[in-house]
Amino acid sequence: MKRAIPIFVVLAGLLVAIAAANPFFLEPAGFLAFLKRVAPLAILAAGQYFVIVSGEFDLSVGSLVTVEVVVAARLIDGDEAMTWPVLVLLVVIGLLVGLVNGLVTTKLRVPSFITTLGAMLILSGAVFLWTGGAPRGALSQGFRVFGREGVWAVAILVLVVVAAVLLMRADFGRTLVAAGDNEKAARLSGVRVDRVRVFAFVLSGLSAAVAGILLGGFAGVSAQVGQSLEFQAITAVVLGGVVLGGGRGHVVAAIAGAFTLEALFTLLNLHGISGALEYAVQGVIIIAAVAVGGLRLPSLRLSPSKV
Amino acid sequence: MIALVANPTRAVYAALIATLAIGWALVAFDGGTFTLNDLVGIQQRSAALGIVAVGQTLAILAGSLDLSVAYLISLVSLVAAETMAGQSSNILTAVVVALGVSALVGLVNGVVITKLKVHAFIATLGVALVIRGVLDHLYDGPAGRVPVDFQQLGYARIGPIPVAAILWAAVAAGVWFLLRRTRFGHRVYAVGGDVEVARLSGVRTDRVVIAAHVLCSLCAGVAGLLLASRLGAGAPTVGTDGGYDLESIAAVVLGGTALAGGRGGVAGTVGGVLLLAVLDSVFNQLEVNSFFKDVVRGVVIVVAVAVYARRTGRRAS
Amino acid sequence: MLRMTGIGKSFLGIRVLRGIDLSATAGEVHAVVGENGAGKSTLMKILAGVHQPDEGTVEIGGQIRSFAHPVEAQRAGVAIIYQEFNLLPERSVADNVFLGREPTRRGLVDRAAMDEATSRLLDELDEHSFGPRHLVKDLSVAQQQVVEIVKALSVDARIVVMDEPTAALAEHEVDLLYRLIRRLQGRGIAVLYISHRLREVFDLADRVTVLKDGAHVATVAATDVTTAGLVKMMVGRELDAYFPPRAEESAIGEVLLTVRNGGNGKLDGIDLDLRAGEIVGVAGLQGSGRSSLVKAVFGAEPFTRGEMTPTRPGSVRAGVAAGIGLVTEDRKAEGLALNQSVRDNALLVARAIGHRSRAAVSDLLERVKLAPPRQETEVKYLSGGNQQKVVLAKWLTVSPRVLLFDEPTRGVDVGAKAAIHDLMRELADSGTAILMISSELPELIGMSDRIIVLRDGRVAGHLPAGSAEESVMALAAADGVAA
Amino acid sequence: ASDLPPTGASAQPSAVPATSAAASEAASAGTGAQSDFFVQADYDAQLAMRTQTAEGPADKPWEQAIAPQMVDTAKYKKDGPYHLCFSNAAVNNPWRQVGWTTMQEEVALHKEIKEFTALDAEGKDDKQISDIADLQAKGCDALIISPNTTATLTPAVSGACPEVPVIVFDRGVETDCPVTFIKPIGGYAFGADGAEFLIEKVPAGGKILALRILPGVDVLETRWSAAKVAFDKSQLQVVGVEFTDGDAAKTKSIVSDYIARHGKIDGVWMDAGATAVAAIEAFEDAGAPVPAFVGEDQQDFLQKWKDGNLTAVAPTYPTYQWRTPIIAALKILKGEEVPKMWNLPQPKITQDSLGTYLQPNMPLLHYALCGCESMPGFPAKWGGK
Ligand SMILES: Nc1ncnc2c1ncn2[C@@H]1O[C@H](COP(=O)(O)OP(=O)(O)OP(=O)(O)O)[C@@H](O)[C@H]1O
Ligand SMILES: Nc1ncnc2c1ncn2[C@@H]1O[C@H](COP(=O)(O)OP(=O)(O)OP(=O)(O)O)[C@@H](O)[C@H]1O
Ligand SMILES: [Mg+2]
Ligand SMILES: [Mg+2]
Repeated sequence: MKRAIPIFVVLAGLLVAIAAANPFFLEPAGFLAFLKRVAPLAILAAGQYFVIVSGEFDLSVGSLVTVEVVVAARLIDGDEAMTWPVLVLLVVIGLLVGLVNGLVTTKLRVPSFITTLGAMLILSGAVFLWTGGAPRGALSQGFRVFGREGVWAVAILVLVVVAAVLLMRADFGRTLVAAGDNEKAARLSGVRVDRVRVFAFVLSGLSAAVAGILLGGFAGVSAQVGQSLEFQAITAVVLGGVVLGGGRGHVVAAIAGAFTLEALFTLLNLHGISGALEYAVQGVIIIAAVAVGGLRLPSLRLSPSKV
Repeated sequence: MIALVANPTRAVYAALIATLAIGWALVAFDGGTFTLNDLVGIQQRSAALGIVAVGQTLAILAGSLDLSVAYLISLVSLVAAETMAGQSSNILTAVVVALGVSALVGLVNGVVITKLKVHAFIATLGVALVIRGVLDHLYDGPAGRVPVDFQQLGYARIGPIPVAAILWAAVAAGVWFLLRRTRFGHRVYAVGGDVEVARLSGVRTDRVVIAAHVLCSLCAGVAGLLLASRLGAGAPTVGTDGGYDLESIAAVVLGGTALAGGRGGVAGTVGGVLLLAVLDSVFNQLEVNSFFKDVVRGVVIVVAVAVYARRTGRRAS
Repeated sequence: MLRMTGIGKSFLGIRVLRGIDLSATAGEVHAVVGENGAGKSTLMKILAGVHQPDEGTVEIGGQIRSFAHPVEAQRAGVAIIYQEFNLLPERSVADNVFLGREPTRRGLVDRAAMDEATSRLLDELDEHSFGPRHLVKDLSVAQQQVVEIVKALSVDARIVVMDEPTAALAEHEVDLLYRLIRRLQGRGIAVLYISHRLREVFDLADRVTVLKDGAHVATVAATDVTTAGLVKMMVGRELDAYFPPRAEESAIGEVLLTVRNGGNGKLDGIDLDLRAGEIVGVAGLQGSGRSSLVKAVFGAEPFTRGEMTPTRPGSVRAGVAAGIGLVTEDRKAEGLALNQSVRDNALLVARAIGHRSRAAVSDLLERVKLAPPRQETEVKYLSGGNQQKVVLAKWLTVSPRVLLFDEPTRGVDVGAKAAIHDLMRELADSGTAILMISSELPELIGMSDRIIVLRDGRVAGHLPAGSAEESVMALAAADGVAA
Repeated sequence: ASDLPPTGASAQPSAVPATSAAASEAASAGTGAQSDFFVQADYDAQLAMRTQTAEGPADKPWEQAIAPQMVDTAKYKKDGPYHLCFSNAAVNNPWRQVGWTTMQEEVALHKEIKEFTALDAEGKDDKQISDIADLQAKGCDALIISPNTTATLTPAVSGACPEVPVIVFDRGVETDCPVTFIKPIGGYAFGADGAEFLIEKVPAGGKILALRILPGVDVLETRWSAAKVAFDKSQLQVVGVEFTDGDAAKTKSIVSDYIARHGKIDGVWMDAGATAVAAIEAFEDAGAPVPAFVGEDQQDFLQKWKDGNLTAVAPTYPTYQWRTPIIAALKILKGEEVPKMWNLPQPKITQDSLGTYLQPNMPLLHYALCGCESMPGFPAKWGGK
């Protein structure tokens, strides 16, 4: 947890800066709006954290979010009665995609970068094959409540954070981190490495389903809803000091990374660095954050040794 | 069959031939023909991706990867087209400037990864964002103009063979030679295999990684030039629309190069790119929906890597 | 030839070396000994340009040198065999030997020259079981060690550093290495030799330097000191009885594990009974299948033939659930999650199998004598001996009935070694069945209540407690003649 | 929507869509500088065309042309049956999806078309260049092209012109070698329609928020530059010009921020209507009245308009233009004259005509001006009930 302290300091600084530039931010409504906006990315970051800390990547979450929203719109097609069945289906889709990603990665030993890159192509291809190129149908009001009403989004976010922390404190979390740190040692200690990794992917899939429900609810159907979310989620996790390659980092810090990212953009916008240069600023900040975090840690080799 | 799969490079060429055969049959069944013209089209189509993928092979073999190539391609196409400004006399300057910009980006990638010790994924993603910011800031749309002379690069043929394909072949052969016969090549494999072992053995690993990135970016630069010559102008979205970042990585891995580095080579990558291009061409012939194509691509990539993993995995455990 | 003066080095603010002086003359074998973490490897890595000293100077051939990169040390004539394996498994032997120094002709790598030079060096070492074009991953551990040696020799060195070169070698290979060192000596090369096996130190060294806690204790001529004296300098106290007493006949109880006619790709016709309270030693040459045996019994490798109780072949979890534990031979690669805390590592097994009645971690760490027992420290910051104690603690949380030890004291200093030996015996006395592999015959014979000798994956024979080293070797070597 | 340039597959590592928290500094500077794309002559021509009457059958706007300059096509005359080819930029948004369906149905109407080969460039310039080359080798009798970008497809189109009669529609190219170029009146007219509506409905001094998709796309730049001209002459105060990337979530965030910051927004101008509903929702969620709105002919907007009884207008970029190239190709192959510049009428939906265009049986993302209601496959082929 010690290595997570910088991200909280940075986040606090950003929040203060935002409040200074925009006092509305301090009002309950303003802060609620911020939380509502962060919620999907924070939830995705939590899901991505499980995968990354176990030593893998999940590049498919962006497409999965799109799939969730597009499927929901087409199946609900404005019919309120369909809301709950479809919500259940979305969760099942998320879990299933995670399961397949996890099984292909662990059982077929395809590097997860490739597995989930393939999944990304397959998911976005399949869903638009099904709808003929662009979203169809419409979401119901009942479905949209979750994303539109701040309290719901915040409640779900809190639930996810609590669940993630509890999971990481449980045996599952500890063995997951150990598997990410040293797969072989974990295996030889009786850890079901494949199983915990698959579970991590399933959690990531689930987080994409939840994020999809929130995003779809927030702004309605659109083909771009999930675009590049995978990179954002990974960036958030890494900003939180979680190490790509696994074995190090805290889930709360990963979520704080998502908050930081979102706060950063809010601040950039407040100061008029919107549009073009915004990306350049982002790029520099991401590199700088990781460089500063990384320089402090000695890189210890993990290759086979004779001793 | 087992012998074929034993070596990923051989496997990808076997798959390539099989795809050609099946594609030919399917197209024939569909009432069309697969002509020499289509084969030329395949080379033409694959040239840009092929050149980027060859560069990406270097980065991946060295244990890194480059997510910034797509934006770099866009940037290079614009820099080149603007420098040329429609004048044949500016071609040489433009090529030099474009490649200079590429080399600089590669240098930044390499230095951030080695000196600042930022994971390649984040480092090159960050650099990609920076380039994107610059592009968005400076360009609103296609800009510059490529003189007709330079468009020859993208359109001319020598006999039946497009110049672009020859360019691709030359880049691939050059990098192949570099990897197989030079010290640098040996060291790329060493650094990708185990950076610490390489360092302790006296390899200046940082230099190798930086050089690999510079070469990778130069390849992207060449692809950017090629695309500028095809488009007749520079375009700020040509790199990302083509998806050259992830597609080049996919092609490299499809060609049997290990994503972790240290294993594989250019020959496999060439096969991987051709395989993707043939798939594309067959789908085009059959007028298959582009979304279906994405699904098939995704499946092909995952299945191929699973097959390689089965093979190498058995030995390791 | 070599003079290091006043060398000091800190990692993350922790002083690892202070004021170390070390010199070596042409043709000298200079041994460096000390407990785990004393700083031996760090000192050598400074010489090799891997680390840069915070203070002090390195002088070679009368010239002060400072190496910013290993390649510079190499050029100054320093060759080193690192303690950790330093080879690329996916590359050929020749590629590995000449890595970073590939010979070229007209700017291109001259493969023929590389192969030829490698062959010549292999011949010199009397090594004919593999050639320059073999991939390193296809070689055995011992063969890989030979490649390391060839790699060091291929540098035209004036100073050769060997950091525990025999840790992975069997006795007869050690003899080959001895001959080689003598030859280097003859050529006027200075050899710096690190080993925890004091016998080797006395066999080879002209002078011995002792380090303790990063400080220089003494440099003495090998003839002026006894084993006991050396040990005292290293650990700062006398170590009395080397091995704990063996088990009483009556203390040996019921059979806890049996294998009948077990076999797989490496093993054949294995019959094994492990009883409560006994320590069974497994002897054999490198590659005879000792590790394969314990891994198969544990479930990490399959038995494709035969029967086993109380566990099922090929499943680690079944083994762990049946109360079997394995202390692997490579604790960093296979035993520990280095970035996790002592506590998390100690609890790993218990958590993996959802063991409810886990012992309190602090009690366990006390029991394995981990000093200082700080639970939150990340394991990577511990010395080798302490790491090994954490591995032990990991198993003790679930109170295993059968414990398998693969080279439990490899690379562990004398002090920690004794502690581990005591603990093993204590466990046996409390009813645990122990199977132990060791390449150090004195240790194997000293600890075991009986010995099984493996040869080519088969049981070549059984020997009682206290057998002579010669009889073990006779059984282990293929033609019945000890090397 | 309209024919947005494809913003690329989700494959690109584009970063976080910044959910803008408030106006950028640029906003307070009003409408900013005029676009580089602004061409006064085209602007004048387009604004004039809005009042001209189109020639052609009154009930078939896709066959009408405004002020046509006919060209002779006798040299292309040949006997049927015909093989038509189509190089499509992409089918990656609802506008193109509706259009593409319409075009296929149009093809089905003509028995003399024995073969119709279509290649989808997936939004990639380079692929479209190859596609155009491939199609030339297929023995097409006519080649229809919907270019992905204007400047970069020009060489490929120029290369195809000598080989086969070429018909370009939607986006143009920088050569007049195609036999005909088909398009609705254009972006200036679209932009002006919306801006003029706001100027009429919003009292002087009212605050206008302008939402654009992205910079640099000609068809979108012209829309904004015409609106800019109108706003600059008006008494309205443009408090912000923001880019939404066509992303509903981002749109909604931006609008919410403006409501929070300015308390009241009196009118919203948009260069494309696909995110109009998200913008309206931002007002609903904030509990603010929905101000005067400019949208497009997508059903979800029309529905919201009717349900909320909004003050709104919907300029259109009709999808019926996807029918015209097929009709033009057949005319050309039969040797009939066609307009060199085929300007299709570009109606706007107003409160009065809302009832005729709102079709509750059609999907929410359907575009009303598809001109497809009388086609045999309607409504099922377009996803309607
Ligand atoms: N790169 C490093 N970063 C931090 N600490 C280190 C590093 N390398 C070594 N140390 C620490 O320095 C001390 C000396 O280690 P060193 O490897 O030199 O010991 P050694 O005498 O070779 O021990 P052994 O007999 O176990 O090989 C140990 O406490 C070790 O943990
Ligand atoms: N040629 C080889 N290629 C790959 N792995 C090997 C090879 N030989 C042995 N191994 C692996 O190395 C480990 C040790 O091998 P083995 O059991 O044959 O040796 P051993 O007698 O235990 O020697 P030691 O334990 O002293 O290294 C085993 O896990 C085995 O699977
Ligand atoms: Mg050491
Ligand atoms: Mg062994």
